[in-house]
This record gives sequence, C-alpha cells and structure tokens, in this order.
Amino acid sequence: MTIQVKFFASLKEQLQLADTEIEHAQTVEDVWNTVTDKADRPDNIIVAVNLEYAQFDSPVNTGDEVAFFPPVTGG
Amino acid sequence: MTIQVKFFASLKEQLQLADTEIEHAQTVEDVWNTVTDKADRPDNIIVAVNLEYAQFDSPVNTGDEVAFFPPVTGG
Amino acid sequence: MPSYIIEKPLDPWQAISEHQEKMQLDTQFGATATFVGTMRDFNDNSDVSAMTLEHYPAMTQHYLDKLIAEASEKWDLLDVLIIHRVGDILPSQAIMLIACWSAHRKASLDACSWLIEELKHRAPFWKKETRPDGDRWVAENTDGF
Amino acid sequence: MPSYIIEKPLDPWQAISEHQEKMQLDTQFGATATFVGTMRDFNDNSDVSAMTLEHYPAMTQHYLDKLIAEASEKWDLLDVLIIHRVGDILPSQAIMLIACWSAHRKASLDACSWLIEELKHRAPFWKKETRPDGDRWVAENTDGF
Repeated sequence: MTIQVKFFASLKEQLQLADTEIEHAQTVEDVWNTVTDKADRPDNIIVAVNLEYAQFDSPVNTGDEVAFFPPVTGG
Repeated sequence: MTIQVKFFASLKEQLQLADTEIEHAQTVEDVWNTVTDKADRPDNIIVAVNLEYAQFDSPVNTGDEVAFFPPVTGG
Repeated sequence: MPSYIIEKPLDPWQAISEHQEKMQLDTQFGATATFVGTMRDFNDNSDVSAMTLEHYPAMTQHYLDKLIAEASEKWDLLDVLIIHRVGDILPSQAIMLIACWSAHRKASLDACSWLIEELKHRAPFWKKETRPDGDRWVAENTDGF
Repeated sequence: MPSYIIEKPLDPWQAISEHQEKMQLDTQFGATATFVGTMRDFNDNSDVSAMTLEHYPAMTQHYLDKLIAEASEKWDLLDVLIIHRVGDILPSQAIMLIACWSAHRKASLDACSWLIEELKHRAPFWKKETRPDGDRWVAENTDGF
C-alpha cells in the first residue's frame, strides 16, 4: 500500500510534477514536502484527502489519495 | 365620453354584474357605488384605473377605464 | 425583451431554446436563469383535474412589459422572455415561464426570482380550479412554500 | 437526482426537457428553476476564443452528488439534474446546467441558486482560457457580478 499523490491545473504546471505515489507520510504536509522536495506552498493551494477537502495538518494513511490544486473555477 | 367599468374573476361572479359604462364619477368609490348600487366592498378587493393599480379615493375622469377584481393568482 | 400571453399549450424548454437561437448575443451571455410554473393535479390537499386562467388582457400585457422594464433597470440583463398561458390548462402543462440572460450569474438569478414574485403579486391573472366538489377560484397566492 | 460530467457539446434545454419527460412526477411538480452557464467570448476585458475545463474526475462526481444530497436535505425537491461539461469548449456553448423541480416555487428557486454557488466554490473544475496573448488559467471564481 502506498499514498497516491495528484496535482491539478495551474499548480501542476507550476510545479512541473507528475502524479506520483509515496511510501510514508503522517500528514498532508509530509506528503507535500516529500513530493515537492519542500517547495514553498502557494497561498491559495487547496488539498483533498480521499476526495474530501482537508488541511495541511490532516493525517494521512497508506492507501489514501492526496490531491493538491488551485482554487476551483468551474460552473 | 363615458367611464368604462370592468369586473373580473370571483368578484364578477359574486356581484353578478356585467362590464358596463357610466356617465359621471369623481372617484373610484363613486364608480363602485353607482355600478353596484352601493354594495358592501369585499375586504381584499383591488382596483385599477387605466391599467394601473389605484385606490378607492383615486380620481376618475370621463374616458377612464376602471376595473375591480380580487387578489391576483397567476404565475 | 418580449412577453407573450398565449392560449395554446406551451413547451417551455423549446420556447426558451427558440428564443435563445434568435438572440444576436449568443457569445455575450454567460448565464441564463429560468423559472417554469407547471400545473399540478393537487392543491391545498385537494385533487385538481383542470384549471382556467382568466386575465385582464390590456392590463396583463402592460404589467408583464412593465415588470421586464423594471427588472432591466435593476439588473444588467441581456434579454428576458416571459410567456404566460391563459384559458384552459391541464395538469402537467406549463402555465408560465420566465427566462433571464446576463453576462454574469447574479443578475439573471436575482432578476428571475424577483420577476416571479412580482408577477405573482402584480400581474392580473386569476386561477379557477376544477375539483371533485366543483369549480373554485384560487383565493390568494401563497408565499411559494 | 442525477449528475453527469460530459465531454460532448450540450443542448441544455433539450437535456432538461428529456429529463423531465422521463420523470414519473409530471403532475406533482409545480415549479422548475434552472441555471445554465454558457461560455462567453470575453472575460475580464479580454477576448477568449476557446476554453479547456480540467477536472478531478472521482472527486468532481462525488461533489456533484454530495451537493444534490445536501440540497435535498435543505429543500423539498422532487428532482434535480446537474450536467457539467469538461474538455474543450467554444464560445456560445453551454458549460453546465442545474435544474430543480419542486411542488412550490421557493424550494426550486432557492435550491438552484444555492447549487450554483456551491458548485462554483466546491466542485473541482478548472478553466483554462485561450486568449490572444496565449493560454491562461482562470485564477478564481468571481462573486457572480
């Protein structure tokens, strides 16, 4: 079991990171630091864990899907 | 020139009066008293003069169209 | 920004679609809010098998046009369409439609809600329902709940 | 009360009409409120010639369904339909539609307005516009003005 990590829209282009997976993380912040090599976080970045909005201090477990994206602009 | 008088919907049925015309009136109240032979006015009766909502003390002139009707229920 | 009073059955979605196709503004509007009123087969806990809508033709047309003019002053609207039926109506048939087109969503949504309330309270239409115990004039419009 | 995410062009009025025809409730609803979002050929004072809508498929579907469930708890709704396009979109094409059916008008009007605001702020879609000076991600949703 791993943690799936996804990026969307402008954030994905800015970071130039592909979707990936990692082995271990305690929190969303750990995930961010691992996959971006501790890049600065844009102010308005949004995070979801298992399809629900979460915070950077939200816990993460193996098997989870963690997504990072900019403010939504649909509708 | 006369004053045209119209009734609509439930009010027309209650009063059993046809649309009519009268010669003289100073106010809407005069019109009502003339055409209904001073019948009691239902509480919620509405009046229009020349297609605009008016009051019983609104002035009336020859050539005007005066209408009496119950609360509107369209839409 | 037309309003129509009609006696024949109305397909509201087709009417909106046809009106929109004729608009010269099809790349300017970003938002369309609509409201369609449809006849139910019950009201106030009674079955209703048919309805007749009476109106005051000259005043009704005047009021629909006036409501559209007032809405256009209050909000930035690119177009408005109101169609209201009169005469005999059966359950599941559309009674009326309001459609508002604007660049941004708030104008069309707010204008549409405002127009239906104003129409209900100011446009001279009267509903008479056919119920199991006879015909009955609808006494008053509700608050919409 | 379905929601659909689609890639092909959408005729919103036909989609609402077809959904309504399949409803088994056609003599129970008295009110239908709809909102349709359409692509304009300008935004923030710039020409826009095309748009691409990216989304997060699993989460988007989850959120549209969640919004419908929440709306159904808040208001007495007989049916709700949401359709949202993704992928490449051209000016004058519909981007999304919301339709709410209820017995009385207030539920459908309030639910429709609430759903469009919630969708704009919570459903994971992202717009990228094609402008004369290149492609540009839309930074943030507006308040609808």
